[in-house]
Amino acid sequence: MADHSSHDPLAGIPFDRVPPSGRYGAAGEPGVTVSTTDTPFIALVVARNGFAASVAARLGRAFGVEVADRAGAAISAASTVVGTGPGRFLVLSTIEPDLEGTLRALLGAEAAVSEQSDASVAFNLTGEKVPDLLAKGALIDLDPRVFLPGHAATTVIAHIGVTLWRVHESGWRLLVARSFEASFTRFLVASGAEFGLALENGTAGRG
Amino acid sequence: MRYSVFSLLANALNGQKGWVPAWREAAPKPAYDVIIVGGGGHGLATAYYLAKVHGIRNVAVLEKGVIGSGNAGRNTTIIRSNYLLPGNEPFYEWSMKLWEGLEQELNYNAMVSQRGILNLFHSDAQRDAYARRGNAMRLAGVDSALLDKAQVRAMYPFLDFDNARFPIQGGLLQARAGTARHDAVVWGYARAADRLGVDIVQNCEVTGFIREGDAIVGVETTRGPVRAGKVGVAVAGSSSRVAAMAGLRLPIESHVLQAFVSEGLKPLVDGVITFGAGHFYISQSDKGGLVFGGDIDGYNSYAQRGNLPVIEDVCEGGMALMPRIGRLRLLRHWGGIMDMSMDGSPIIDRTPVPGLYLNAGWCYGGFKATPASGWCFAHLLAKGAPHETAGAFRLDRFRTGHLIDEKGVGAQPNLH
Amino acid sequence: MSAPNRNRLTSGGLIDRAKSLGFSFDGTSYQGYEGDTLASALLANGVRLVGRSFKYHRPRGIVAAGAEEPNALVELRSGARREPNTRATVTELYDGLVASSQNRWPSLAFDALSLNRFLSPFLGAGFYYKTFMWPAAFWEKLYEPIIRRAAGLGRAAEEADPDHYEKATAFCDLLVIGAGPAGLMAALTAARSGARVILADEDFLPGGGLNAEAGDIDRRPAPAFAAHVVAELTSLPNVRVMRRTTVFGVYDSGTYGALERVSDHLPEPLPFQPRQRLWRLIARRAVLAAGATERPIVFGGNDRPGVMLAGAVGTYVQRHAVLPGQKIALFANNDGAWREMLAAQAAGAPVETIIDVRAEVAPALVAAARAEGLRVLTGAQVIATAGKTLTGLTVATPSGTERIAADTLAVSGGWSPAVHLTCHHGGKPMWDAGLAAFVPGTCPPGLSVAGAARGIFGLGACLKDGAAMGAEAAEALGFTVPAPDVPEVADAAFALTPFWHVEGSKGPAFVDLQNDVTAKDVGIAHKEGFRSVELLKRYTTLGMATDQGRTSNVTGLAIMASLTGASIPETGTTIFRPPYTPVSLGALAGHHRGKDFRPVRLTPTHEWARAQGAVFIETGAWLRAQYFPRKGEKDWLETVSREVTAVRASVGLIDVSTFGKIDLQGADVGAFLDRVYINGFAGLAVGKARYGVMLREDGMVMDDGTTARLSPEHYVMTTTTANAAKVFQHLEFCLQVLWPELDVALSSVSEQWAQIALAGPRARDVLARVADGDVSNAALPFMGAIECTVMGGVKARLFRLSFSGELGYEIAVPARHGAALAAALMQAGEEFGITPYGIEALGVMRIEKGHVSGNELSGQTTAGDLGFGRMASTKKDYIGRVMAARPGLTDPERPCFVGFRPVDRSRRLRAGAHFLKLGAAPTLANDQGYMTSVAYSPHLRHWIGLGLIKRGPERLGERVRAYDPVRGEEIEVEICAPGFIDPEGVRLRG
Amino acid sequence: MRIPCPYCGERDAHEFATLGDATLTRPDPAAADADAQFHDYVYLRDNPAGAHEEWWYHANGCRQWLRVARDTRTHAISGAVAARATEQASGEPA
Repeated sequence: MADHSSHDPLAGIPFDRVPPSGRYGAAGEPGVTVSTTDTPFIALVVARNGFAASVAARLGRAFGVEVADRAGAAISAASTVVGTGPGRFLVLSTIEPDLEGTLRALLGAEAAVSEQSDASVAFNLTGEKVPDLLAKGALIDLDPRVFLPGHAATTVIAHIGVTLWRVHESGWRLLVARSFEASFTRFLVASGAEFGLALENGTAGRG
Repeated sequence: MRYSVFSLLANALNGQKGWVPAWREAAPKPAYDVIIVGGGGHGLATAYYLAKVHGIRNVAVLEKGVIGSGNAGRNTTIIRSNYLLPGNEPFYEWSMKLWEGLEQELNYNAMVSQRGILNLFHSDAQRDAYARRGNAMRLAGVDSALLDKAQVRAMYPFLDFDNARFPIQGGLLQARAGTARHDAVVWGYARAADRLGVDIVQNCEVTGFIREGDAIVGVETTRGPVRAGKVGVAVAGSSSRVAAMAGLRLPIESHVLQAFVSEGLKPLVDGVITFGAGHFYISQSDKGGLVFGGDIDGYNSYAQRGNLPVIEDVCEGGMALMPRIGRLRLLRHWGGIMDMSMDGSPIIDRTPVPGLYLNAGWCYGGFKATPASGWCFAHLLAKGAPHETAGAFRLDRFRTGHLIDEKGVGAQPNLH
Repeated sequence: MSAPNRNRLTSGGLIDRAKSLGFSFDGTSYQGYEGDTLASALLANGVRLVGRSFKYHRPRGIVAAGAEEPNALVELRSGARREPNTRATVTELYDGLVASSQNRWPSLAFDALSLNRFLSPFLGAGFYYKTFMWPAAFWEKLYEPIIRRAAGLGRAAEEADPDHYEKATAFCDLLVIGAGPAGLMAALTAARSGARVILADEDFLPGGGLNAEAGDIDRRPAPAFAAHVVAELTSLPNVRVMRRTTVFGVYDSGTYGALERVSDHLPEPLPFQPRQRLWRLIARRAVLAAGATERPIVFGGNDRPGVMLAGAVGTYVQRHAVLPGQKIALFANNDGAWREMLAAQAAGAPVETIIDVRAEVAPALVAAARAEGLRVLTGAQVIATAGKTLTGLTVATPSGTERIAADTLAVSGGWSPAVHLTCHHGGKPMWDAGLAAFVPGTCPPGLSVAGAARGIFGLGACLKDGAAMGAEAAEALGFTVPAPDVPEVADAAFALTPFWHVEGSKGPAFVDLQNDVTAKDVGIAHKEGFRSVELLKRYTTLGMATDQGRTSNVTGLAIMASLTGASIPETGTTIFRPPYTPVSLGALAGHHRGKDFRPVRLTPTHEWARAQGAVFIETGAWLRAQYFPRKGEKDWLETVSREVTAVRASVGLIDVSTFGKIDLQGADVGAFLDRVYINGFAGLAVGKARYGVMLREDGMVMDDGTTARLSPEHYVMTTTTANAAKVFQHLEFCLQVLWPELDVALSSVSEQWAQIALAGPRARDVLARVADGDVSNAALPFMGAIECTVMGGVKARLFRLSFSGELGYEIAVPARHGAALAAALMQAGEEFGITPYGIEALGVMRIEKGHVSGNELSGQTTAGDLGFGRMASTKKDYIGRVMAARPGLTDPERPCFVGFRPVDRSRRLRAGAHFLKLGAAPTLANDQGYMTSVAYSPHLRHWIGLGLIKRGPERLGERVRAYDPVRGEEIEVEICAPGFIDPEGVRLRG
Repeated sequence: MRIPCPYCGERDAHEFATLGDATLTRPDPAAADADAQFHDYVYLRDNPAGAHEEWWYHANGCRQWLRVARDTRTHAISGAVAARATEQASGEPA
């Protein structure tokens, strides 16, 4: 077996472990900072036949944002509503522990609600080089002049399904199925190393 | 002219002046006993065996372009008979037997090279499935061996045994399998058929069928009508299009399969290897190019080309299996149109239309079948009944449920 | 060793003489400069012999100055980084570069296999098809190994590639391919309109032909003009200039494949940089401005080192300030080559003679040449060459034959537009008789062609055409394009007389230098009927080498046309297949190699299991605990048997989170389930679960699992691990396509819930300590399903299910609590000796119990085969019902599911063994079925198996042979019912 | 190849799974000749060289089944609509 380059940022990290918090790759100011420490409450809303528009309107009123039935992220201080498919909305909240219950009460028979708080890991990416990093995985146009804050997409990166949206000018959020956390983090580290990548993950806290 | 050391010597001395055309440039006659539509390997082999085995020499092969320009010239040249199901295995073994004597039979070196095929497995379930297959091969009188990891390592030490995502556990080896030079197979059959009187008519596209009542009695072509007692169609890739001219819908979709060749290299891969944890198989041609491929692109296509995701998928498989190939280069890639049948197995049968016979549905496995396909199709055309090794390749098996589904994926052609 | 850079001009060129770079070739050290290619540096040092040819092992030198190079292929670097077949002409020189010649033994100067050239009369086109057939067995043993060793070119590295690769995607309005005069103007014009532009160029120095151009443009030297345009482009925010980036393929919907050589100009990649990067460039429009490739004239001895393309001579002189030789002659059929030589001479190159096949050449040009002291021979042809490397020529002139001393012969037979990419969608180039060249035919949608790539050969015209094509593309996309600002350059008239092959010349006349295809080989192909271009190429291998026949295809075609008497377009056309130039396999794989070949999925208890000492195993994408060995256990079988025994005796737990879990809500879920399962679900009560079997529409079993009804309109379904995605997709198809009227909403909740199976007679005792509520048999009976809390308030779902045959539960909690649940269960079960078990033990128990699993759900089995026949409802329709009734699927002779045990209980069973009747010969006709799954049952203390055998259920008690020749085994087994343990199900209902 | 998903926008085909001919209709299982009709539905295809309507499932996207109009000779895609388009509030025609 050949010795791999000493500059392999993943050298020595088992493939079945989430790479630990720390600095990876090029020294200096990190081009990308990745954090998974913020774990919001999440539920998936699926509008029943014919209720997509009504569900969007109710979600918008309840969370104080503009929600339309499209691939977008409606963002307020404490919550985000992301369209992932026609009549399908992921609702994220930092303050509603029983988000599923709240949504059931809000939407009644118009939508099916399922608890998804534990289904994914939320990666928060900030830094100037985020679009360059993501362009190494996603085949969608993430040019910051095209993919604006509030734009969202459900796509695949490095063989892993991802729902992502741009939160603000230099902030992006990605939801990745929990079982893929280690592999997805490896992709971020390998691809972000040239820019310098700072990783803070909350894995330990989630046991 | 018979090819031999002596013919080469004679021509070396006379400045290569003595060579004659390998086959005649035939023009279509008004009528034949049998017309074969399609001048690929299967069509030419059918014509050869009709003439050689059955004495039916008033035969034309009609080819819309030049012979061998379809899948016969676009495949990855593997020959093997390592099938699981009883509907398939005797047929492919018959083909292998014909390969083994082909060059002397045709007086043409098709570079049939039995350097073995090794199907790797990476899990207990895959091992069990390969054991099942290897045992089925033995029941059919075919060689097979189940190798453990150490035996695989001894054969191919450069595979990734230490850092693989899906570690190699072993492999199923068919030592008699290997490769053949695909173009030479076409030329060898063409030359041999021609010598027995078969007309090989190039640039002659079939545009319709001539009917008398229900029956088909000939074809319309770009070079005029040609009548025949029987018409055999061997146009894999275009089977649905030709069948549609006879009003038939087939259990077939056309899909693109990409193939790849690297720059020429000194010997690296001796036999054929298939990766069990991804879509990748590889061999090395006598010229030194690594010849490799993977999965079909998955969508219906007649375009003879594919797209990057499958190219990437194949190369990911290649790098996962053989990490030393990273700096080798892909020289060319291309696509062929596959007749993907609904159960992944071929059809050699009469059709509901009298006078029309069908040889189709070869999926991505047609090359290895060339000799037996020709043999069995000739048998069907000559005798009116299927050859014993091709008795399962019936068109009505989808109606009766006697499917030959090696992969167990059902009526979804892009998964076979 | 000769003086360093002895062939270097003292001034000029785009090299930095202050930056000297050391390199070695075949072990000898040399010096070059920054800005050199390996080829230019070798020439500067007087190295002319660089390789051996493919078939005849003839000595070969550098022919070209770009990607079309057929000869100068080297092994670059060494060890794990060895790169065979690397074109010296496009290899950027770096300090410390190591290269070796290839395809020679023992040395480049003396190659044993060069004997082949004396055999060459025997080795004409197709010779191998005509011999090596006797005796048959000798092919693999003798002939083929010799051919294989002699063929091939360079050697692959023997170790894993140590460098990293990656892939990336970029979008643009306009992709411009090639940064020569047309490409630069196309990019600049479009960029000024505000369009997003990507300009990709294969060279390390953008400019294309401008970098070898002697004249001025816009009052600047041509290379400075190129640099000026590049600087403007680089400064624009809407432009990405990609150097060292080759666009290699045109795929569908405006997707272009490109390779960026990030680090190939460095000894090794900089820290954290990939070696190369594969780009998918997604462009609304593209302009191909790839220029043109010069083609040689074919004549005897035309492969001698020193014979080069005229444009290459010009490039080495102008761009690299290198003299390819000290006595340069030109052999041409066109004016352009004359001007190239005159410019080279002006730059200091010792050009002495011009030989032109044309009897008449423009008097002004002849006068200009003579004025510079050149000897001009018109109506003349080179008919022979001499020297190991070139020392002299024999030229036939109207006045007789004469010998001319020359160490370099610049050859030009005209130019072929670089139409490569235009062919990638099947478009065929068209013959332009005026240019004697193929020009682009139908292009891929969105791709237009500018400049020399479409046969516009003047510099001034190329600049104009580039601007026009850039403007056209941008306007078509809706951009307002300012009037292009194109510098004026006066072009000389294009003057060329087609000429391909010096007939009757002496010595082998090579058409395809790399594959050693001669004009005589084309003649053999003609005689044998391989006359269409496709047959010609395949039979002779013309154009099949690593250069894809860039310098040979047209000439080969022309020679064939002259033999048949047909025109060139009647004979055929030259098409090219992707990639444009070869692409490394590592780049096409990118990040996805080694352990990162495919992502791994980890269960919620992965770290917990690791702490328990688990050995993990790949199951599809998942990594699962296979078993949990303890100190002193001698093998996996002992461990697994201990785990099974512990579960059956007391209690154990396993993570089963990998099952697919699908949430179904709506008024019509019951009706929907009735349509997708063979058995009835409409009557399932709230709080209960039911086992179901799903078919494909063709009647074969697709999957099985349980579905529980949590509330009147809320169900949750489990699928097998392997089929989770397939079943979800299938259900979505049913709902979106087949029955959109049904009120059913699907959500995958596979990742939300960690699920742990707790099994064994003490399972309830353990569960009671963890659950917050009542889990008694009354509260949670067999097949019960309730929502509750565990561990003091953690939301949970409890299902009383059993795969093991024991009293069993599956406990689902939100995934982040999975590991805590495992720990809590371990603590709660401590007094019962609770045992974590892996999927091996799970497999043993399900085999003991006679449940089907992946090996039985092969996609080749019907519900009837697997013993589910009576489950199938006759009161409703469901997917697969109609097709399952076909005779082939209901044949009573089909192999059916039963159990097996060895007659000699000490014998081991093997999955994959086939069944034969006792005494029956091992033939296909006697094949009765096969063993699907086996296990050692610690409960029964012998091996047991499950399998499919003809009429199985009717044959209980019969003995048959399990035939396993691939493992050299054959044993007698007895057919039995598939349930080996507690067939009445007393334990799981307890 | 890029599929114009009506919800997600243009996406590379590798995000999708494809199921072929979208012009087929599941037969009435109660019909007298249901077996013959199902045989044709499950197994027979027009398989045209040219315009083709086919099912693509946006597995790594919005999870819609799309009816895509594509030319099998050129791979040119002229449109895509959701299978359920008529069911949606937006009322796009199928």
